[in-house]
Amino acid sequence: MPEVLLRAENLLFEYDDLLLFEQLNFSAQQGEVVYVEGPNGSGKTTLLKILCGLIEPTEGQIYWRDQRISSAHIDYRQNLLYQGHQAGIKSSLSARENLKWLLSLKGLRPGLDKIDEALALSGLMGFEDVPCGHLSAGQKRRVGLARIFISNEKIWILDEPFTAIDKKGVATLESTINQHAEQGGLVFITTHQSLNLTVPSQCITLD
Amino acid sequence: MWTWYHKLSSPKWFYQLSGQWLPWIACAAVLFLGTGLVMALAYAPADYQQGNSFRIMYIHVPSAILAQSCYMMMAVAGGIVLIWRIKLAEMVLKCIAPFGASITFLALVTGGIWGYPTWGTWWVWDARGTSMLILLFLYFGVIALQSAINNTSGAARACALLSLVGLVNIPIIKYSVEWWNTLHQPATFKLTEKPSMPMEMWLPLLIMVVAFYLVFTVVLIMRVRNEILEREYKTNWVRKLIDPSADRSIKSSVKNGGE
Amino acid sequence: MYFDSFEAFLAMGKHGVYVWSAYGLAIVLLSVNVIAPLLNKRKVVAKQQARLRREQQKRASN
Amino acid sequence: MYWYSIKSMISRELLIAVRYPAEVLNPLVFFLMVVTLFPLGISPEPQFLAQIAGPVIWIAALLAMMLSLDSLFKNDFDDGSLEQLLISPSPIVMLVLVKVITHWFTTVFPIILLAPLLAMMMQLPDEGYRALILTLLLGTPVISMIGGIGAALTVGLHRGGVLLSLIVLPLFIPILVFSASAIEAANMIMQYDGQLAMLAAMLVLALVTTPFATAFALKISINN
Repeated sequence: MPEVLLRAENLLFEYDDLLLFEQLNFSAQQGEVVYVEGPNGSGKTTLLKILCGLIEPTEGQIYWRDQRISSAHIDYRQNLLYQGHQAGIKSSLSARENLKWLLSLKGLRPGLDKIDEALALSGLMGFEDVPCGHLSAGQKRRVGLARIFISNEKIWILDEPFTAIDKKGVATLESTINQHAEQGGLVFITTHQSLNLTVPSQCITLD
Repeated sequence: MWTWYHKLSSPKWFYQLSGQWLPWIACAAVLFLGTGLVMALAYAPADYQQGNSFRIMYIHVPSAILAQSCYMMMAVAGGIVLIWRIKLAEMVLKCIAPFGASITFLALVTGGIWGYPTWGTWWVWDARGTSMLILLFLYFGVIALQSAINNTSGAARACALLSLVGLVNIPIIKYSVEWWNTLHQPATFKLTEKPSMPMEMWLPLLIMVVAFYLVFTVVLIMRVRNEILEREYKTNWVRKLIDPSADRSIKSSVKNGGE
Repeated sequence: MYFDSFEAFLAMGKHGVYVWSAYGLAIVLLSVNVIAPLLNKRKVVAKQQARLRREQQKRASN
Repeated sequence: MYWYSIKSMISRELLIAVRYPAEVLNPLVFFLMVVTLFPLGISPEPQFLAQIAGPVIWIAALLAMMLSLDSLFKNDFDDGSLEQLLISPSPIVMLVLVKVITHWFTTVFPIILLAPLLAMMMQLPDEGYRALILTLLLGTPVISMIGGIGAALTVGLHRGGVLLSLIVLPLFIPILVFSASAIEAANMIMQYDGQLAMLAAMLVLALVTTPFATAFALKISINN
């Protein structure tokens, strides 16, 4: 029986008078991919940020392994990889330096060869030392992908990870997501692409 | 205890109770203000040194006191917003700031008007005046921050934090300004109260202070009530309240699954 | 009553201008603070009523 | 483990400052220019300049700091690093404090280094130098830390710059008062330990309280 990693209870979110969603309940378990779907402005990004604990829901609770994420936040954050529209890439730093910093936020300290390996996997071989400001938009996104490839977190929350990524990159990320789920991870994702998944998936639809 | 506390923080309960109390408080405010004005202007004796310009004190001192306690109340409301997330406190916080700023302005201007006939200058950099000016700046900061953030409860939380930071700083600012003042100015311009004020002099002052607090309460309640109507639109009781004629049609449409 | 005559009351010694302008300003500021929410209440109620009507129409047309 | 994230934060901030020297140099040039305006605008008379030298340098440093404070969290907010920072399992309060301190070190410390030169141009009496440097060293970190709260509160707003000055400038008054009077006392060859003690007390108070307020303010801002 796979373990339930993340559970949401009666989530409600209001921005001023605007009700984005209410009565949202779901539980997501190991080895699953959860699609968050809905039209623009339906609150997909907001929901993902709520799941991260960045935004607090107006009402409702989120549980990480049966503990509220607010009370178990250190353990939860240790197991959480979030990638928003902006992946946190500084343009004055090189890909290597950016990755090193992003990983250090989790206390991770992988060797340089591991970082370079992830960068090569995301197609940035030869660009390791170039300041990210000199990279194209797609290449910049790929630095974010490299962060995903190097991850050891249980839960991935990916907001439109395929934006500005070419076919080959999509395929690589797709197989990484499959692999992550097979190894007992959990992925939340918003995307307009249809993915070829080999693992069970569920769908949260916002309207 | 807890039910009382929850009731108190509910906008509906506040709206109903304040609706009952408002006329009485307003009456008391008018009564006190009227009596205070008559006593201050007509019955209090003139000061033997300053003459009749002394009567400005009956405006200046109450507004200066109220200006400071308004900031305190704002910061207390801010604390409640940040700790308990009570919507009513968010509204109170938002509604106090403009009144506080205007009363601080009043204290500053009446201070100037009082100063001119007494010392021959509209403005001196004395400790009290300067502190009051800085207090006005602090109010401006809160109001500017409030108006710059679109999200209502986000704005309230940001202002709550700012007013708490301001509250911590006010004693330090006051102390530093007083200290600065003793360095730069001989004590000639000091605005000290006479130690022995006769009863005819301090009674009107007391009445005026109470009157100012009452006016503040009336204004605050009215503003918060408007704010409730604005923000609690989604609740049924507000809908009924603003449109009693439509009462039945809402109910029936809800019953018929109109939503 | 401190003053002998109404003229003396208006003159306030030599300080009439100052005293009356200070009190005048106080009254004006306080009344503005009282009147503003009164006017605002009408505006808010009108706005919310319009909103309610809009929603009702929408519901009726559905 | 968390020690490593803090260390990494420091080296990252320093690296960014090195890569973007404009962020460091612009406030410095601004500082120089503002001080220059005073002799030109008021009077180049040495006696007079000597009297206002301390406060003028202090106010110019304050304004130069306001310029750079605006960008304290703004870049991180724009490129998403702030979100990553706020969901880090490392103590966020510490990370924020580290960020403010490195920002002070990269943008304000050069200003303090330049101050003696400007003091010389402003004819500050020899006795005043020590007081000027000491008050700057004790006072400017407090300004950075209080300003950090303001920068955090205004980080997502479009008109952030002016608003930031509006909400935090009044809070800097005590620091300015004590610093200016310490320099004045030094010029007159009087004791100024009291003023320094006040500044030090404010520094300690700011050090223990403001990081929490700043981290909290960042959470509020990211919710908007």
